[in-house]
Amino acid sequence: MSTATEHNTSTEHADGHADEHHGASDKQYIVIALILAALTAIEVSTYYIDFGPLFMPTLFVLMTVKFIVVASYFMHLKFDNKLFSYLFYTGLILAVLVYAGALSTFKFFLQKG
Amino acid sequence: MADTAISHGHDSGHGAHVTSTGLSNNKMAMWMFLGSECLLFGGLISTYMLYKGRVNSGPQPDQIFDIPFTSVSSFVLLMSSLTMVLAVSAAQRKDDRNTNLWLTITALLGAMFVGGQVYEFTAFYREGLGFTTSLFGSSFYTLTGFHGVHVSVGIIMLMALVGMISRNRIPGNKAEAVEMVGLYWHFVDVVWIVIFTLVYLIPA
Amino acid sequence: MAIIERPSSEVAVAGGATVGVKPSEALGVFKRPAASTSWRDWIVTVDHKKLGIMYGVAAFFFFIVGGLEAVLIRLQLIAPDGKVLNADQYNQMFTMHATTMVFLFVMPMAAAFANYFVPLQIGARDVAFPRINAFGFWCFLFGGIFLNTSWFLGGAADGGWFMYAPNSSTLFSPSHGIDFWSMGLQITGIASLTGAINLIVTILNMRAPGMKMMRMPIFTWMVLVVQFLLLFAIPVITVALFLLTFQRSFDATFFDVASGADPLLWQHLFWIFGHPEVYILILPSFGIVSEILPVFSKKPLFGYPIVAMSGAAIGFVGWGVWAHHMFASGLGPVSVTVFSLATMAIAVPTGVKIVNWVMTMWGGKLSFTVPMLFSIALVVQFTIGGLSGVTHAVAPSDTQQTDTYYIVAHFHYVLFGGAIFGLFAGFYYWWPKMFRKQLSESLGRWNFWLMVIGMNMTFGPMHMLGLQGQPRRMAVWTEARAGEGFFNLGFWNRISSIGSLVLSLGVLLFIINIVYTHKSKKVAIAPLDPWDGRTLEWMTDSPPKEHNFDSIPTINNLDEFFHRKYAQDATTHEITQVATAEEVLAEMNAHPDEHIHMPSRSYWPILLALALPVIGYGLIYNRVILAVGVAMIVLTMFGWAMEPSTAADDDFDPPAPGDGGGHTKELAPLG
Amino acid sequence: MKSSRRWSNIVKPVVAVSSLVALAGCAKDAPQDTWQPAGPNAKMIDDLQRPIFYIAGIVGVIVFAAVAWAVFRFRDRGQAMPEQTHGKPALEITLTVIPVLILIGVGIPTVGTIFDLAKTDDTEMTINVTGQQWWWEYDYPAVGDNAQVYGISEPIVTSGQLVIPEDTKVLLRVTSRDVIHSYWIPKLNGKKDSVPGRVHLLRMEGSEPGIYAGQCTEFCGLSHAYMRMEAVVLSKADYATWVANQLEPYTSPSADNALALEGEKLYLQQCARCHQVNGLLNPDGTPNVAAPDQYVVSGAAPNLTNLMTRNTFAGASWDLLTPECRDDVWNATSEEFGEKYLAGVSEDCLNQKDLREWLRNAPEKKPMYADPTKLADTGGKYRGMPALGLTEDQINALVAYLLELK
Ligand code: HEA
Ligand code: HEA
Ligand code: HEC
Ligand code: CUA
Ligand SMILES: [Cu+2]
Repeated sequence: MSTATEHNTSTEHADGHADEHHGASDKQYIVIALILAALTAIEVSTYYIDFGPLFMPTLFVLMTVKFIVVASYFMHLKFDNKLFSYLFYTGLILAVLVYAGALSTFKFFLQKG
Repeated sequence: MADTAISHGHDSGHGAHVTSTGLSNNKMAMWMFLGSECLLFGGLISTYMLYKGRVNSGPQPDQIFDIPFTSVSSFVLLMSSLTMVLAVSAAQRKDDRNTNLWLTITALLGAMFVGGQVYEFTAFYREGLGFTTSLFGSSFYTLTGFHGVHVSVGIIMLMALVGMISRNRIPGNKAEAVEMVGLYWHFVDVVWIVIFTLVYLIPA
Repeated sequence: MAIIERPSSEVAVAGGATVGVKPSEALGVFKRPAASTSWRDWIVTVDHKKLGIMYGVAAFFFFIVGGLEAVLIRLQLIAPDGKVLNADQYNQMFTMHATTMVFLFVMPMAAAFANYFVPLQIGARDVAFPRINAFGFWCFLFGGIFLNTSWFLGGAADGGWFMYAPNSSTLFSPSHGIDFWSMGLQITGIASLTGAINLIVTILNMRAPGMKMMRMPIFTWMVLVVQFLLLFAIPVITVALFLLTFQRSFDATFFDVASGADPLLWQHLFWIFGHPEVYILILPSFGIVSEILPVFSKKPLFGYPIVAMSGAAIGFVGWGVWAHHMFASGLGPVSVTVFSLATMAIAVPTGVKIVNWVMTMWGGKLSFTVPMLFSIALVVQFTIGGLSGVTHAVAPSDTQQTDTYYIVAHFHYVLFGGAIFGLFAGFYYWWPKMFRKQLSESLGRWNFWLMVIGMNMTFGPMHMLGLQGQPRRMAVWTEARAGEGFFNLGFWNRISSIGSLVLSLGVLLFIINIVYTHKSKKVAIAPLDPWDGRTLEWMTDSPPKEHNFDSIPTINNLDEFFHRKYAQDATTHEITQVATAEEVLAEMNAHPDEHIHMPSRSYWPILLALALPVIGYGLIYNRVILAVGVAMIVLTMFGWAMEPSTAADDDFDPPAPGDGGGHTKELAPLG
Repeated sequence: MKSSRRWSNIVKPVVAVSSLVALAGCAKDAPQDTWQPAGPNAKMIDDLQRPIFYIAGIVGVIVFAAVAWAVFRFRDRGQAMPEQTHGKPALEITLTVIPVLILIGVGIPTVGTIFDLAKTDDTEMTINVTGQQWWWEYDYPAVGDNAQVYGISEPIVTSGQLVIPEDTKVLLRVTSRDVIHSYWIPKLNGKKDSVPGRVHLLRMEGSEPGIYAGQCTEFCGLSHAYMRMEAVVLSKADYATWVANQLEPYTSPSADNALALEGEKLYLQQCARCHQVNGLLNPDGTPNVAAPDQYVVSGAAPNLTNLMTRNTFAGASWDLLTPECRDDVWNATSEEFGEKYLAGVSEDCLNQKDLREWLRNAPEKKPMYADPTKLADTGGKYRGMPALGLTEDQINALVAYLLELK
């Protein structure tokens, strides 16, 4: 018997299959959409109002928040099996790291600063 | 892109009952495809970021972008995500009529976005930014063009879905088919969220 | 879902609602193709085993092509100022040699094994998306053919396999070769990407009951890692190839320095893909030898979880080292330092594997069959290549080595001594499973020794050539720079060229072995379990039935098959055989699953794939052809979408009487 | 059983190969040997790589020995079924930690060397190096120490051979006019790519007068194999002579050398549109400036002002010296080298054969995209030197003229 190898991994045998209807209710979706719309409005306002040194950080934070909200709620990542999140965010994080690394060799981030 | 259309929908049906993880094959495949797309768009965005300031001839980014216009079309695309999720939700309630309604609206919003992009491209072209004008031109059109093609493929998928739902031609789990297209659609939206910020709002 | 794996699946009911589809009515243009034994079945098949064999045959064909190109290279270099090829031909030759070997041989050959054996190893009946699987194969084949037609249409690509910009732009390479190259690779890339998604879903989702991740055979593990690498690496090269195609076909400016472009962009994109790619090439072979060494040592793989995790670690760290191909490109010392250290780090998980293989043999009961010989040779030869890799990782010393034959030596040791030896080990090991006959061991020994000697003769001297300063990609070398005495470049170039002929002879013997084995009446049918295997693929017929297993086994152990054959005495701890393979199989087959539906054949995969090269030719030559290609895509996608993946129940013929399957519903020819 | 003997067969060549690799450092007479540094930069690399090769060799031998022993000791001799062990964590961890330690030991000096090699603040001389399909151009700018210390009062432009003073920290500013090339003189330093649109810095320093071979090592198209170069290290005194000679004003061939005078005329008609000879005057008395037509990609050809002071041509692919004269220079002791090199190419020593072949039909000698029949492919653009359809008489005159360019 090979007990040494009987590990379980997190992807293993998630309980059965979830309820057909998962995720939020339609009303909640609308609220989320309104929040997204508001965030977009702030983003666009940076074009009209001078945010000074906060300009870039604001935009990056808003972008990230919008991204995650859409992925978590509209794309159900928050309600679905974690495996889906792992698959998707692995790709995303890998992309960010790898391309940021490549750009930094062009002194890309230094030019700016 | 060919694979997008294939991996949604039709090799579908009965997986959910029997898979080792209890998860649907189709959905897993779609998520992996989207993870992979992150590296595709990442590459295009990085190319653009590297090159946006390199303009030997023709207009600079900030001379040409029409932020109010693009904000509106970004907003349209964002709202199409809402209608899409409402379609999924209707499909999960097995409410074909509303599913189709929301899908159609989503497709229309998407078409508006693409229309806006076509208008934007022609406007830029008239202002002197051709595909070969400068590095900014090549990388801008390539990035936004790729995204536009993704949206267009999404519209085709939505319309096919509407047709197939109304004729009851979807083999297997209908809600899952809708959800699958939805995932793709939201992803395209999410990519635009990034593009809108990095390309349009942050000037060169 | 493509196949109905469990007895009780109902076609007509899904998601609780009755779906009013009668699949046979939903067909597009074509009548669903019927099963037959003729060649037509190979065109329309979606069976993972058939596709595996097709991948293998096509890939091996390309191996011969790439090998003949290599032999021409070596003939050119056998003497100074070679006259066999002119500079132009030579440049095409090494570009296509590498492209063919990497993209049209090693990758698809690994796909062949993965296709054939992963479902068997995890106890599945097919892959998750059989039609997409078929589509992937046809993309690979047509992409490869498309790429090679450039030879006859004005010359093949001539920019080297990493095709550095701006030398790849139209001005510097006016023939269409590079257009063929970039679009051909784009098409084979589709094969890899769809294959990756398909295999990952298969491995995660379609394991037999009880087959936990940590009970999966190590080959399956390595395939899983490789598919993740492909999943994330292919889009990167896709971007690069798109930029290149747009540059060449539509005058985009991405690599146009006059417009301010930075040629290093291409290098980054290529190597962000390219370095994971080299692990894509090696890990399947690592998986294969990790199967073979235990079998012929009669011991389980030493440190199974560590071998699996080190594979994953290699896959992960492999993403952070790409710029070690660019140490001389002018990155600046900080970047060079980072990538140099990251590269060294990769030696650790790789070393773990070497150690575990040696420890697997340690204390075992070794029998030196041909697959075992190839596996042991891999351990030795790969180590040489890996250690020279570490000497490149030391960035300052790499600035002396890069673009010399020392690098050529490194990567042929890891590629030939690693990837190819692993694949050959796999050929010999799994041949009886796939084709019922065991390849001749005595011919195999000749095959093996000629390849080992040939490979060391060919690539060993390249270490010296490189350290003596012979650069790579040189159509000619000159006596003036050859030096004298023992390290004379002429002498070692000659040895290397002769070695390549020995190597060819070795490969030729493999082909002879195949012909001999299958033509000679003296070679008997192989026993069911010729090697005393340990994993699931041996727990079924040879070759397996279309549905792989009459009943899906329940898995209780790593090396399940071994545990069904052997038992350990509780007191003496002695291990004895308690059942033969035949008995195990008979017991399984005694209770076959009922009502097995296999995915149905389809025309659409091949038709859709056929549209891609048409688009390629269209982009190169003529917009009308392009339009035809696009129309083909649209129509075939429509047809595909309208065709359900599994034919309806009534499309199946009743079970053929007397078919061994008993009341198992074998897939029968249908209308 | 025979198998153990078979196994020692595989180990032997492997050990042989790896020890030969190590031995390669002792080679003689290989002009591009990477293990024979002749300057501090190359020495730095060599000091780093030698121990690392030995470490790699030792690790290799240990692995091979372990495999050989396992193969010999545990072959099937009818022993009982081995115990089905799955691993020994302690052993595994040890065997993981050891490589980590080795690599840390390798990594630390590596980092140090990377930064040492990248140092530029103590530069004593700067030379611009431009790669072009398929030859190198050197431009010695008349600025800073170049002018003040080394007497380069006017820019010197040459090709093929880089000439630098002994024990001087020379900084090459490497770039390219077309595709990527790579500058590499193995005995003086590692390589550095020459990338269009970028300037890369590469240190050169030679400790002993002599001539050091190198080759372009980034694949750069058709004639990549014919893109070679040399670095010539001269003692400081000889260097001053070299500089003075390069700066000497141009004089037309003397009147008694009618052939050369005819050659000068021909040169003005045929060659001067691409090649520059500083100080050469047009028939109307204006200075001649080479200005290649729009169809020449990257638009430059080697400056021929002092052609006969270098002893190779066309991307250092052919000698300007006959074999005997060449050996005389190349094999000279470091004391005699300067004098012999500075003698340049005399009429007796001129390698007539290759030079004439070059003038007769350059693209046939060196593959170049300069064949008019293929021009359609490149939209009329060509690179390299075209075949000019010269008669033998014209070639005689041109050779006589070129011999005057010292
Ligand atoms: C199968 C493919 C494969 C594999 C597995 C590897 C593995 C490695 N490679 Fe290689 N490589 C290539 C294929 C591969 N390579 C190709 C094709 C190129 C050239 C591309 C081109 O230019 O055309 C290349 C080029 C290449 C370069 C660029 C050289 C140049 O162009 O200048 C470098 C530089 O760092 C490098 C490093 C490494 C390292 C450190 C490993 C490591 O993974 C090796 C690790 C293994 C070991 C080290 C041996 C076993 C370990 C032990 C026994 C433990 C103890 C060891 C120590 C303590 C050192 N490789
Ligand atoms: C998996 C990958 C792989 C494989 C298997 C090989 C296999 C071989 N390679 Fe290759 N090679 C590369 C990948 C590979 N190579 C890459 C990536 C490059 C870099 C290219 C670049 O710089 O862009 C390269 C470059 C390369 C060069 C350097 C070219 C240059 O820089 O100028 C050389 C030179 O000797 C060479 C030789 C060989 C030889 C002799 C074989 C042999 O092993 C081939 C043996 C196989 C056969 C010979 C086929 C068998 C044929 C028959 C059975 C038919 C009967 C035979 C006869 C009638 C002769 N290869
Ligand atoms: C259209 C341009 C062109 C014309 C006209 C031309 N050349 Fe050249 N020549 C070149 C180029 C480009 C090279 C460099 C080729 C190489 O090495 O790849 C070259 C190289 C040479 C060299 C070698 C120089 C060195 O330093 O390596 C000589 C000598 C030479 N040419 C002589 C002549 C003579 C004499 C003529 C006239 C009869 C002539 N060339 C006309 C373009 C030209
Ligand atoms: Cu220039 Cu190679
Ligand atoms: Cu690498």
